[in-house]
Parts: sequence; C-alpha cells; structure tokens
Amino acid sequence: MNKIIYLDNSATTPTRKEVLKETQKYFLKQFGNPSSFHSVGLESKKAINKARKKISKILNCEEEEIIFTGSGTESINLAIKGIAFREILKGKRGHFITQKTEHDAVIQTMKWLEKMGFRTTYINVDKKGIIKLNELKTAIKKDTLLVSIMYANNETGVIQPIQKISKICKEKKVLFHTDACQGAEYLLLNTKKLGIDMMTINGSKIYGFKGTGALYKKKEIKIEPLIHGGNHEFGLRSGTENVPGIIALAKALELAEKEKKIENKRLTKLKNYMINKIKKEISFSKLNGSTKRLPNNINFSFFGIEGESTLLLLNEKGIMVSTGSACSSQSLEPSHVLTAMGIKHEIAHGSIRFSLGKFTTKKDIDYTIKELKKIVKNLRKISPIWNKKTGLIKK
Amino acid sequence: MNKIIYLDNSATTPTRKEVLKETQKYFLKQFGNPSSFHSVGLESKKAINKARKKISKILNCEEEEIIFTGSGTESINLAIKGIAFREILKGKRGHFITQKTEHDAVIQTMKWLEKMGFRTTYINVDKKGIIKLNELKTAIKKDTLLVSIMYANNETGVIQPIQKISKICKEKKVLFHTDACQGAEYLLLNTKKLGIDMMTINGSKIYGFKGTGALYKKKEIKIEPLIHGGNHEFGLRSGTENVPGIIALAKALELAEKEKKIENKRLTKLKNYMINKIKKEISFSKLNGSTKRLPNNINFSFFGIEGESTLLLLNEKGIMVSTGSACSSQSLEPSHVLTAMGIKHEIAHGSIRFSLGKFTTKKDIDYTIKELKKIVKNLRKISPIWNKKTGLIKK
Amino acid sequence: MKFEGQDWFYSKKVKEHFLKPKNVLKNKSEIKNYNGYGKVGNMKCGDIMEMWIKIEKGIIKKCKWKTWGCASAIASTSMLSIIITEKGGMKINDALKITGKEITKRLGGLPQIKIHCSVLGDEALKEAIKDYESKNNL
Amino acid sequence: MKFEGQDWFYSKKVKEHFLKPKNVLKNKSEIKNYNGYGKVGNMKCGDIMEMWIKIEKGIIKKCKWKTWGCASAIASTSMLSIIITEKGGMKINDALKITGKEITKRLGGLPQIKIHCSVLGDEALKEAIKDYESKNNL
Ligand SMILES: Cc1ncc(COP(=O)(O)O)c(C=O)c1O
Ligand SMILES: Cc1ncc(COP(=O)(O)O)c(C=O)c1O
Repeated sequence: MNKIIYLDNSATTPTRKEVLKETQKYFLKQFGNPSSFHSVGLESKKAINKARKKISKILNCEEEEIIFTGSGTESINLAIKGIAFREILKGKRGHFITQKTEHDAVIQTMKWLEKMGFRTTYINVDKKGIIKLNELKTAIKKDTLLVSIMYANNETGVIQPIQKISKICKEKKVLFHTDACQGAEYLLLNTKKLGIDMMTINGSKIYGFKGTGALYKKKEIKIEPLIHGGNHEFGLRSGTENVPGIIALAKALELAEKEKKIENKRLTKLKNYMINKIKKEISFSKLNGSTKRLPNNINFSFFGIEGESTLLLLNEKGIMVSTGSACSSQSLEPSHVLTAMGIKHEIAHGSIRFSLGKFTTKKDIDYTIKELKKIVKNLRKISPIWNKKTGLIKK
Repeated sequence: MNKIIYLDNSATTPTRKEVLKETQKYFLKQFGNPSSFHSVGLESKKAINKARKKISKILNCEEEEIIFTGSGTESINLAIKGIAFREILKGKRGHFITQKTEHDAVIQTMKWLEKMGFRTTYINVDKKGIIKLNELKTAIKKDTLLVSIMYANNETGVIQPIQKISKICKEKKVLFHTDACQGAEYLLLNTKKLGIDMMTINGSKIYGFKGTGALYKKKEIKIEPLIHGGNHEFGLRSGTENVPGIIALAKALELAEKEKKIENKRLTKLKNYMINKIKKEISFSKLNGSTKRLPNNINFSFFGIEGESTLLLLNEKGIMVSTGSACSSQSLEPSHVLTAMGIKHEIAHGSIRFSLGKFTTKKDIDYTIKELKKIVKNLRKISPIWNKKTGLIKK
Repeated sequence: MKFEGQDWFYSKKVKEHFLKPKNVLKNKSEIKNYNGYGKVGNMKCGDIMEMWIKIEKGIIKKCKWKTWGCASAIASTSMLSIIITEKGGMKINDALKITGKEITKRLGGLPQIKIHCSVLGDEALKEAIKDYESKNNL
Repeated sequence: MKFEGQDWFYSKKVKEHFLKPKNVLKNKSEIKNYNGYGKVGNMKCGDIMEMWIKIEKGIIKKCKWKTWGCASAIASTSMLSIIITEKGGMKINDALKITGKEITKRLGGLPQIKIHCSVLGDEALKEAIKDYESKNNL
C-alpha cells in the first residue's frame, strides 16, 4: 500500500524524535514532583526552570512571564478570562475585542463572556483575511479590557499585522493578546519587538507534546487564575507540573527557532511550487487568503466539488489533508474563516487545506497533485453545480 | 554513593515502563489530531475512545461520563466551578460544603468561590482525621449545591467514609464529588457502589503521566466548562486531546486495578512492619491519623524535632520523604491537615510522611529506619524543646 | 508509515457507494429519457442533489442523479437510486413513503451529524415524482 | 538510580552549617559558664532558639545555642555564633547591630521564604545581651 503523506501539520504535528528522547528520563528516573523538597524533586524543579529560561530567551522576556498550561486553548482562556474574572471580582464588567477568523478557543470564550455580562466586538477582515485596522481603532472603547488577535490563521495561514495592532493598542492604552499557536514554528516570537502583552503558544503544533501550552504574560498585568490549588506557576495555574511536557515544549521551541530560517525558505519554495502547480493543472481552483501567509499553508477551493468528499478520496490514496480547521471538520456549516473573508458558500465548501511540515518533500507534493487532479475531475463529473466553461453553473 | 530510596509516592510516582511503552507510537507515528477526519486522525480518535471505555469499565459508568483533563487539580476545579458557573449564569449563587483536610485544589477553589459570592462550610474532622458526619448532616442547607469530600488524604492516607457520605447526600438530595487522586491506586473505584456523582482521578499518582486527569461526572449533571474552544470532551473541556497522556491514564488505571489486591496486601504488610518498627525503635514518635488509611501511607511525628531538617538529613542518605504535602512543603505554616486533627503545632512541625510505592522493598524500610534513628537522635540533641523523659519540655 | 486505509469515518457500505456511486447521470443528453426531475439542497449546507426518474405505469424503472456534497450525501443518493429501481422498480406510492431512516439503514448507519444528508435524497425523489405528476396532470 | 546528592535547596554554606553545626550546647551543665541567655521563636512557626553567651569586658567571647527548626534556622544560628566569636570576639555594641541580612550574606544567601529564620538568630542574641545587661545592672 501507499506511504502516508501527512499534509495536516496545522492540525497537529508528530513529536520530533529529539524532543521525545530528551523527555524520557523525566518519565522514568527524574520523575520527582517539582514541589518536593528532596533531591529528586529539586531536579525536576531545576529542569522546568531551565525550560522556562530557554523559552523566555526565545520570547525575550523574563522567566516569571512564562506560565505553563495544558494546551493552547487553556492559555487563551487564561489570558481572556483571567482579565474578565479580575473585573468580575471588582464588581465590574467591560468590553473585549477580537476578529472574525479567530480559532474557536477565542470565539467560544468570547461567547461565554457575553453570557457573563461582557460586551464583545468581532472586527471584520478583508477578502484576503487580514483584519481591518480602521475598524479596530474605532472599536476600542474606554472600557475595552483586551484585544485578542491571532498571529496566523489556522485555516489559511494568513498572518495578521501584529506590530501594527500592538501599536494601535499601545496608543489606545489597551492590552493586546495574540494567539500564536500557528505562528510559533515560523514567525518572530520576540515579544518586545512584537510589542505584545500576552501570547499563547502550544506544543502540539510545533513537534512537541499534545496537552502542553504556555502563556506569555507581562508581569505587571494582573489576571485571575482559572485553576486554583497548590499555587503552581506563580499562583496562576495550579496542578503538579507536567515536567516531560514542559521540557518537550522548550526543546521543540528551541529546535524551531534554530531551524526557522532554513525551514521557512525550504517550505516557502515548496509551497509556491505546489500553489503554482495546482493553479496550472486544475482549472477553476482558487487560493484562499492572502499571500502573506505561513510558509506551510496552502488553502484551495476547487469549484463545483465539496471538501469532505475530496478529503476522503485523498485519504484513500494515503494523503491526509483537512477541510477548514480540524475542530470544525465534523460540522456542517462552511468554515467561518472563509465566509468572514466574503467567500461564497459553494466555494467555501470546496476548500481543502494542505499544511506542509518538516517531513514534507517535493515528491509528496507531486504525488498529491497527481491524485488530486483525478479526484477533482471525478467529483466534478457527478456534481450538479459544476460547469466546464464557467466553473459553477449560474443559479 | 547510595541508591535512591523513594518514599514520596504520594507526591508523585514514576511512569511505569509498561505505560510509557504503550504510548510511544502515539507520539511518533499515530500522532493525528482526534478531530481530523482522515485515517491518521481517526486512529487517534479510536485510541482515546478505547481508553475512555477502559476507564468507564473500571469506574462502572458510561463512556460519556469520563471527561479527560490536564490534572487532578483541573478536574476538581471543573467539578466545583462547573456547578458554580452554571448558577452564576442563572443569576444565582449558593452553598458549597467540604472538609478541613482537603487538598489545596479544593480549599483554594472554595476560597475563590467565596470571593465570587458563594457561601462555604468546612466540616471538622476528629482526632484521627475522619470527617464528622453529624456536622455534615446539619451543614447541608436548601441551597447547598455540592459536597466535595476527598476519598483519601494526601498527607495521612486517612480514608473517608465515602459510602456513608454519599448516603447522606442522597437523602438530602445534594450532589457529591470526591477527590480520589490518592485513593485511585488502592481503593474501590466503582462509582455505582460508592454512590457518588462526580469523582476526580489523575495520572501523576498512579504511575501514569503528569499533566493528566479525568473527571467522572454523571451525565444528567449539568456543568459549565472552564475551558472553552473546539468543543472537545462533550463540550466540557476544549483543546486538542493529549492522546498519549490519555492512553497512559487508562493503562495505568488498568494496571492498578489488576494488581490492586496483591499490591494492597504487600504494602499493608510493609506499612505495618514500618509503623511497628518505628514505634519500637524511636521513643516519643506518634503515628498521625487513623489506621483506616491507605496501604502506602505512614505519617509520623517525632517529638522535639522539625520536619524539614529531618527531611534534608534523610535526603543526604538518599531517602526521599516529605513533610506534609509536596505543595506546601515550602510554606512555613504547619500542615493544615494535622492542625485540623487537633495536633499541636510543635508536633505537627515534626511530621514526616513516608509514602511507599510499587518499588519499595523491606530492605528499603530497614535502611530508612536505621538512618532515621540516628537523625532523630542528633536533631534532638540540638533541640531546645526536647526532653528525654517527657518528650517535650513543658512550656 | 504505511497506509492501509485502516480507518474510515463511515460504514463499509457508505464507503462502497461513495467510492463507486451507482446510477450517476453520465451525460446531459440522457436526460430526455426521463420523465421526472427534482432538485433539492442549498449552497449554505453544502449539498445539492439532482434526480431524474423514468416512470412507467406507476413504477419507477430508472433513476439517475448528480450530487454535490459530502460522502454520505453521495452514498445515500446512490443507495436511494438502487432502492427505488431494484427488483423491477418501485411503485410511486411506495417510493413516496421512503424515508431517510430507510436509506440510512441500508447504508449500515450514518453518524448522527450526517443523518440530514440521507433526508435530502428522499426529498429529491419526492420532487421528481411531483414533477412527473404535474407534467402528466395527475 | 544512584544518589549523588546533586541537588540541594540551599547554598553550600548553609549545607555545611546544617550538616555540621558549630557551637551547639552539648550539655546543660555547661550553662553555668555563660552570663547571658536568650530564647526566641514560637511553636506555630516551627522554630525556637536558645542562646548562651559569655561576655568579658564588653566583648562576646563564647556563644552556644540550641535550635529547633528548619535547616536555615539551624545554619543561621550556627553562622551567627561564629560571626560574634571569631577574631577574639565581638563588642556588644557591634553585636547589637548585626542583622539577618548579614547572616544571610555570610551563608551565601537564603531563599526568600526562609529569610525570617536568620532574623531569629539576631533576636536571640539581642535577648541574651539584654539578659546579661540586666543581670549586671547595665
Ligand atoms: C488528594 C489530592 N488531590 C488533588 C491533587 C492534585 O493533583 P494534580 O497535581 O495532578 O493537579 C493531589 C496531588 O497533588 C492530591 O494528592
Ligand atoms: C490558531 C489556533 N489557536 C488555538 C489552538 C488550540 O490549541 P490546542 O488544541 O492545543 O488547545 C489551535 C489548534 O487547535 C490553533 O490552530
């Protein structure tokens, strides 16, 4: 049978062998609880301190500004609700701002805060998926507590102008959190240069461990913890530290940082090769989202066909891709990301995300396109909305 | 140098080799996101479903009644705050009950809910550390939302009469959650026989992974999630599932269940041997807590000496123990667990917890007692509160 | 890592019909051989279905279709086209009684979230029958 | 797993003094050789310290102590007993100026949470000096 061609690295990555190897002894031998006072405990403590230091160097921040959590989602919830609960305890509410193509971790948290009495604003994006900065400027009100805008989108890889956003937030004196889960592997993570107040990263997208994440938070920002207990992580996230997971996160981030330049170059080339080849070989195919995108993301709509069918037929050939984000792949609505970009439903439904990774080769791409061509052709044959000349039949 | 004798298994356990082995492929090869629609994703989904099934069989409950989380602390927070937020969204508050020797994960969560406008009651324990059931009965009010009482205590191993408590709660029609983090390895986990509504377990105490936990919750109980996002875990705990961690939890619990009977017997014998030997060989030493305790827990106070010093001198001999719980080992206050049992400060400060484990042998115990004897003797020599005839000088 | 197609979201039967759908309309020119036509679905939900049937003496003798949609939409149309034409064809009255449930059952079940796709098939069929009846003033 | 005592919560100096405390009072019968006595601390915080000093011509010549408490309490008493008796002994006035900070420094630092333990030592010393002065009507 075929080899597996995994083009779903934006959904999750495997753990790198180097990363897994580095953690083994923390499972079996150096397994102490970092809060234990004896040597076995102190070694664990030292190990997570070292990990914290590594990450703080990459993020150009202090060690106490890194809070380890159990996922990207948790970090995002901590950043946003941490501010919200602080206000609730003061008997106050307030206003949050985000934008329409955020991950559900942000959107659903906002929706919940609405039920808790907060106001929210979802800024629009343009056709390319980039936030409308003017709208952002006017949306910021006196009681705006936090702006949360993602670094790079999980479906399209579109990169938001973080530095411009942070400048606006600084001028308006409002806090700015960015969800960098997708960006961490490829983009600048220097928090000072980015000018951000809080940032979420996670391990499952950067060849680390699933179930790991971190929140960078400037130390002068006061937030309430979501998880109370033994006062771990500076009192902001209690629970015995996931020592191997933390070490994996630091190692993965370190490797990513080291290889960033070369990997970005290699993947950008591969990405452009694939985009051009698809455009050339498959008629009525449309790249969704700006070209200001991650080096590993390719999101195409193929007119007249539907994403899930395409995904499953590619799967039959050993090619793993995604429609929209992994999380929403089992829902019926078209991707909220693509519709926010003004893409028509019938085209949004035909979108496929190819997310390349560390192990993707040109050969993989060639094979994928070869199979994709046949699949698109066959699905169009049975499609009632497909028209050879116009792409889609007129309604 | 010496071999390490790890007698701090209540703080955390190593990961068992069998458990770690079972998870390896989920890091490297079968690493898909369980929400992905392709085969690599579906295999992960299948794997966590299998893990859920395993656990639900041990707990004698349905699969949808297991919610995977990132720690024992998180599960506890979810159980308690999940109820609290549900009430808040209805514009209501209410009353929670717990008891005085709970883990900080419960105590600090309760303290926070007080700030959010809830009332709380902390039931007293008797000298042996066992909850006063009469107090519990009268404490339950019309607006009591939840009773949360631990299964077994982390410092003393004292086991609470869960079935009696669940009977009281049933009669009074109030929900009952139990923190079974310490009990899971050794005690009955059949939720139907226990008669409980919610139960917390975690991986770090049962030879699984750190950073893993689960909450059993009867499916008819409505709670709000703490972490919002892609609607994982039946919408109650979002975030990409920690596939290896979940598999580790299931495997660890399965092994514990299988070996429970034999291990309990072996450890009970070892425990009694150690208790008797300490009593015989070290004068003015006092076992803290009821004999209705976990088979692996020995908590002794040695009159006239202080815990941290004892711990560090044992550490010099390669023996890892704890004073009070790992979490509070770096605080100055004497253990809240021992003081709740009416133990005087000077005696509480002299307490040491020896928590045995799967790898503890009789030889380890003999060596420990030999060294302990010398250490106690030396510390008493320099102690201003020690008196050879009376144990402690009269103040 | 070798791929052996181990895992699949749907039943074996769905897979079969999705990978090799039966009774697809191959060519527009065939349409003239059919006397009932229906089209249902919408762009937002991501499935649209067209169906052509040939009715003779109150019995559906042939059925062709085209579907834009997910695997279960494709498979359930394919299955429906078989149900109504197998064993010499189905009487109109019986065909009108076909429900999504029946199609789902013949497919070996569908995930909860996909049940609506099988409903689409029987709606297209009803439309086609209505079309036939109105054309024939029935 | 081999134990090589790799890790230690405190500084090397603290470890040294904790493992081999200096100037501990060995025997109650020695007390008569000292002319100043102080006792501080409380049971709740878990440390109590007794100190005996021998003052000659305004200079502390000898110091003995007993401590119930954590490693840093033991080490800082031990260190204090050395500071005030080294180089022929310390003048009372200088001894009264000793702060926890100085003791901590000589110990190579203490964790934040343990700073209070070193404060205890200088308080015991002050008590002992007070005792000496009141006995001698100074
Ligand atoms: C009784 C008890 N409850 C809760 C916890 C918290 O578990 P975790 O550290 O996995 O969050 C622990 C252990 O620390 C415990 O012993
Ligand atoms: C942009 C973005 N934010 C947040 C998350 C959530 O991360 P996790 O699944 O680790 O909670 C993801 C991935 O699922 C993501 O792609």
